[in-house]
Amino acid sequence: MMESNNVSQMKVVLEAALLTSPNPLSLDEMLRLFPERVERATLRMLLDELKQDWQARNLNSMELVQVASGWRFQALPELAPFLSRLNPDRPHRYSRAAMETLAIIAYRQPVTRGDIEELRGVAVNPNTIRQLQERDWIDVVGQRDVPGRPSLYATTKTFLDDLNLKSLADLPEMETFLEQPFSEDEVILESAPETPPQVDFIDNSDASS
Amino acid sequence: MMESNNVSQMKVVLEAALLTSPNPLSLDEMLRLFPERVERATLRMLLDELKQDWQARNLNSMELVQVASGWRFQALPELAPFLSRLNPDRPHRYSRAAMETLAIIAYRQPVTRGDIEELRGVAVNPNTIRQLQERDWIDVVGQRDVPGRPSLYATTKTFLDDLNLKSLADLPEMETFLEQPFSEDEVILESAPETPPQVDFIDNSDASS
Amino acid sequence: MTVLVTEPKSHLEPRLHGEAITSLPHDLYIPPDALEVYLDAFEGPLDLLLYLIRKHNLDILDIPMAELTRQYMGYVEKMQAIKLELAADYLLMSAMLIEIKSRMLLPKPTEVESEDDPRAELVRRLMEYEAIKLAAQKLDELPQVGVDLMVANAYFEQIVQVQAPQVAMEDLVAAWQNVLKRASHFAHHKVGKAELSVREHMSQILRKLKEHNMLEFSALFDVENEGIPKLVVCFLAILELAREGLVKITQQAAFTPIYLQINQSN
Repeated sequence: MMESNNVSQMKVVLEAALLTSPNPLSLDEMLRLFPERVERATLRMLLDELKQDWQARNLNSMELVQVASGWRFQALPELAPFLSRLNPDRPHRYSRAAMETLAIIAYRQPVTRGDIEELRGVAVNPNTIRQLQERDWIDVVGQRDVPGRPSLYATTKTFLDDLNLKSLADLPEMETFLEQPFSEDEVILESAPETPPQVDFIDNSDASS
Repeated sequence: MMESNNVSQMKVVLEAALLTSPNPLSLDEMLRLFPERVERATLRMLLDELKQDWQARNLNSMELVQVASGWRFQALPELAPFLSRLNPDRPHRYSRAAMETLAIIAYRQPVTRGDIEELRGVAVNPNTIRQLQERDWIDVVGQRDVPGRPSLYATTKTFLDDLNLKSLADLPEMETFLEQPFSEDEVILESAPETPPQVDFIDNSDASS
Repeated sequence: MTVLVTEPKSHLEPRLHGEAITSLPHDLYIPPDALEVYLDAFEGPLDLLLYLIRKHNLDILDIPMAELTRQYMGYVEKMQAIKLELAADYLLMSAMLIEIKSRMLLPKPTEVESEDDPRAELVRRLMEYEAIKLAAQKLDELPQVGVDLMVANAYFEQIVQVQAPQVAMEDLVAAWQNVLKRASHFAHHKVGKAELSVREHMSQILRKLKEHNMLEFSALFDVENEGIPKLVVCFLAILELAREGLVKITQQAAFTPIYLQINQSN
């Protein structure tokens, strides 16, 4: 079978080998495909031809490329968005810190990082802010006019869209903690340092301007 | 991009997905490739077209086939001798004991280990069962409701896929000694002395096929 | 006998008219060292019985039990010395064969004649095993993925589509509740619907100012499309922004336009 049309048949074997191999094939590996001795130059020529054959294909899906460890067929980059839909990695969840940061920005916007830190009582990881910005759920709407001019964050339209809200007013009302009587707070306030806690962080910070 | 030439573009995406997926793709999976809604009938039509496109290729290397769990591209069988030269450490064939165990599970499923032992007349090596389970060719589908609640084994979709079968109905037909099943013992045994039936079951069954 | 040793455990070998089987000894004599190899070729007593039946051209439907038992026992005796663990299954079969043979020797009452042939169960098992054995051979002849079939497995660049986490309203509310619970230790906020929409407007106004730098006060109100409540909220937002020092409100003279701009004074 390989006799009559040797070179074409070799190309067919090469194509099948490259399409069925999950790893790039080196020239040495490809030489192993054939019982008879094949020159490396011949192989290179066949690979080039194969590459061109696929490029010349009308409505093509794959390309033959040379990478570090050899040659491989790969899907055209523009198809990746489709192919990636096959195996979406499981959506993960935001960390508690990210969710709380988001909640503060949603309910108290516009706020600075300092505001968030004050409310949560811990430093805000810059990655958390970046994560939410990359999602296009928050953005910077200005700077507060205090030393350092910290960015003011607010939620975006995308945030509303993604949570299926028409406006922030659709967020559940959250008055619960006002309901809570002072009783337990007082105890805590007593134990707080002498510097009284910043009651309303926003009001507080503007006092200077 | 998908607008102008929707169907051709879908075929390109399908081709890329099928050429890059190590597992057969089900219709449902393929539907996931496309952001827009696609009818299953459309998909089937495209797959048939794709199959024909490849068959029509001059000097072809691969074929699109349908197996139990979906569709896949595979190298034309006649190329296997070349391709197998690439990976000397291919999955080996199984021992006769393993193949007989597999055959019993395939043809008589669901069966317990006891069923297999009774049929083969020898104890089943637990390794044989494990070997087939590890290959994902058989699995436990339940327990028989008898003392000890022995596991019931059945073959998997992977088994069908790996043997290039669409369903259990595609298994080679089981041949028996005689044309008709040997259930009415009396009749046959009575007639036996007079005209000895042709015992050579192998020749017999060949003749019928 | 070296033929036996090199003979693979072929799936085809039990075929009576096949070559594999003819190389087996025609009599019962097997050198002890070869016996092990020989027995390995059998998958158990049923397999051995099938071999004997076909080797001696016995009629499976009318098995001469005396002959078959004699043949079978001959192998088993030789076997016993070497492969004791294997012999258990084989011994069981010996007992069964002898039992069948002895039952057949008993005089049968005529009326029961057609009822139970003692061999029936053995024949049934032999036939069923034979069928499976043949099926196993056929299965083994099917092309297998990885051996005879190579499936496509080309590469594609998996753009790790960073699947954004899903956030449900409840998650957000729960997070906010957490914040409030903790913040309640040192602060008391009134957070209500009205205030929230004020804050939303504050963000919106800041966005507009960021874009336009300076805007006329009236430009912030969409009087035609928004109802009174919204206009009020917008106004409150402007006041709040001013109070928080986020915007600067200027007016050159009385009754002249009021301008808002982001507070950038230092």
